[in-house]
Amino acid sequence: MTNWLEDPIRWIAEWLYSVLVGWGILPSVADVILMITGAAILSTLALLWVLFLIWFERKLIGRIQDRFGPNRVGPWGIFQSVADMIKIFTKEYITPQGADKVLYNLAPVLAVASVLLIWAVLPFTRSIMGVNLNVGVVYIVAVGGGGVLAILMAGYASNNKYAFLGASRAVAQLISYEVPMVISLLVPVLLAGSMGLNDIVQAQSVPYLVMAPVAALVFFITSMAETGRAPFDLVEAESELVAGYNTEYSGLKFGMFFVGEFLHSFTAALLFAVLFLGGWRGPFVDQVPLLGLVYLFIKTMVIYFLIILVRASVPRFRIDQMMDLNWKVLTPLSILSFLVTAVIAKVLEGQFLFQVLGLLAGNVILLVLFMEWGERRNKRNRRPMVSQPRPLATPASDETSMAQS
Amino acid sequence: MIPLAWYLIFSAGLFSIGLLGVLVRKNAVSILMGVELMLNAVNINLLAFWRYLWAPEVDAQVFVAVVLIAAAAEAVVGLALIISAYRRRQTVVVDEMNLLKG
Amino acid sequence: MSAFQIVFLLIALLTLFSALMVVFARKTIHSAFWLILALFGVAATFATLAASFFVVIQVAVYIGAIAILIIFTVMLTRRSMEESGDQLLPGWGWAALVVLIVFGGLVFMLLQWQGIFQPPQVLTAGGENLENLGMALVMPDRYVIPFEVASVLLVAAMIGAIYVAGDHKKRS
Amino acid sequence: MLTAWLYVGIFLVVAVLLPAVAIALAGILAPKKSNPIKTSVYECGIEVVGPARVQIKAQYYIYAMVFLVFDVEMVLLFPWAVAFKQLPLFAVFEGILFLLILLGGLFYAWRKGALEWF
Repeated sequence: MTNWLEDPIRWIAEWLYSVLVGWGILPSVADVILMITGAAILSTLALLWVLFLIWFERKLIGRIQDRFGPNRVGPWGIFQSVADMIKIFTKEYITPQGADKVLYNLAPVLAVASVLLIWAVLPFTRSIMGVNLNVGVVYIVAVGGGGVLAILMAGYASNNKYAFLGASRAVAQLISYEVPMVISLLVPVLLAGSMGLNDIVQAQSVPYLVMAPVAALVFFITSMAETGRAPFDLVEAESELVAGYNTEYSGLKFGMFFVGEFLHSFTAALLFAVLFLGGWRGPFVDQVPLLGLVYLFIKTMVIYFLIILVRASVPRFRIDQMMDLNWKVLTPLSILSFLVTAVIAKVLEGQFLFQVLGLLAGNVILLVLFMEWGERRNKRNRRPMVSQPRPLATPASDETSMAQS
Repeated sequence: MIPLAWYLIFSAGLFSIGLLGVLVRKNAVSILMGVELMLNAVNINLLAFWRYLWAPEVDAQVFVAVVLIAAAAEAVVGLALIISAYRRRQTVVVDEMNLLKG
Repeated sequence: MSAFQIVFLLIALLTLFSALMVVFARKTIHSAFWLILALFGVAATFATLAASFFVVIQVAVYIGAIAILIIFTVMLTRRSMEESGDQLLPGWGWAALVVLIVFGGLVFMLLQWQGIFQPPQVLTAGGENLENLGMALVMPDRYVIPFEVASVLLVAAMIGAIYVAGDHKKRS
Repeated sequence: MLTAWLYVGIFLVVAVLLPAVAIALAGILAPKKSNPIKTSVYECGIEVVGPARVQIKAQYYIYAMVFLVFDVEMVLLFPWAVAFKQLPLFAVFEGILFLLILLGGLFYAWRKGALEWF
């Protein structure tokens, strides 16, 4: 029996298990019941957490733009999203004519489910987590495919040109940014020697942000693009595509896409904290495992704050610029950073301090060289920013033109 | 435990359905889907034999990986050819696609 | 019959049903979506075989990439998106008969074999051994040649496809 | 391993059911007053012209294809990365060679202009 002060959740689980077995339920069935309970509680909490996230983001964006943000419902408007949720529950569903009913209704469900599924493998403390899959990192990549599929379904099924084009564009964006993301995910796996997320956290005696800053940077940018947040929210470029793939959705079906997007960006921050900032690691975490939850939360909120800051301060890309950023900057950069990391980590294997310093130095040199190269390339290809001032019409030329006409 | 026979019959069924798809569909893209189903049946077979006969060794898994790469290459080239043919002939129906006649 | 067997049967039935729907769906794009379900069923089958790495690979590569590619192709070839009539070649009944005979023959041959009722090998606690797989892929005495050749094959396929599918008129 | 996948399977069912139930619940609460104008396809208030499922351009296919090639190769590098600590130096270079082939493919696509949006 674990001590309830050390690890209350494990303690509750063990207590429930003993109660269930005491009722004469088979141990295997009791296991399944516990799993269902755990999964239901975790996903409900994740969905409810979105209410806070929406309020937090609106308030923050409001402050950055010199507005109040929500401030009517409750103190600091904190219950605004609860009110919104109640409202959206009573909104009518409008299904457009010619819609593909099954796919149309499946899409929002899949959009939320694909994000929620990531939570099944996240380690919250040393022992509180769904499951430490030995293929956790690829699992995250695989689950991301579900989101792509949801967008494609929504776009196809809506029977609307804007939705269709928006979905195609969104899918092109998402799959393109998956390439550098997968490559940058390889780096922590390589350094930790395991794909289990908890193993990766456990291996980070030095956060991988220090050992692989370039991979961390690439992962940060790409996960922002994967969630479709502004600078990368071309999908919902209002001036071009109304609202992208969810144009024809209304009521809670639209709400689900919205929830999925917010939850996804929070989950991206969580993943960043787990993979590059050492997850639940921190001082005294060995004595009090529950402290890990606090550390993870603080790290995640810092990253989430950064994501919102980027959203508030960077203007939207044009689609060709966005694709260029991905294929011509991030992909080569991530491949090179991976090569550098692999070689340095292998050559300096055994001497931990030198390995860390070498990796840091190698990454910084790579970044500097890459920026220098990009600068040169840009200078070569740059079009003049301002067109040359046209000569003013002179009386002489006026005369000739009049003479000609 | 599940008998090995179940996996093998399941994969034989999947293979047959894939073959049916290849034989009866008009659309070239659908034919490719049938081929993908057949390749998946092969993978099920390989992994079932791995699990029941070779488990700790990884050789069978390498074969699965190679099948996966072959499937990916096949999809890439096949679909590119379909798109190219569609651009010239405005059709994806295999019967109408007699490219060799010029 | 144990619960595990029931789960397997459910997965197998779902997969076979969606595979049939791939063949008989009226619209090509619908068969593409059914194909995704079938591929997912295959991934679940891999999970029952305790081959974790191939579960995630199946979902990431087949569903996340190949299926998307197929759907894009359907969207690109507009006629296959609009067609909703009979998608089967005339005389498909004969083909179905042939396939049934093939299936029957396969099952008959399988049941002749004695090894089919073997119990599975015992896996170590961690399940499959990813480290060994990684070693096998790059060690010269193992499978490094197939692995590198496969990489060259994929890149060659990509180059060929860019050449074939690219829009040449616009660029020149 | 099977237990882990059982949990993932259960999580999948729960994660699908939760939003589905919420949507169904809202469907019961919400009013249902449909009319042809309301359900007509949204096109900024203009009459709809032509089918909605227009033909997309080939560039989308090129991106998806390059992505597929990269995805397959990167995913197969993961076992290599897991085994990294046990690998001798030349085996590390085998993996790097694998990546360099890929990088060569990327540069070919770049030179060919396959990665240009327009």
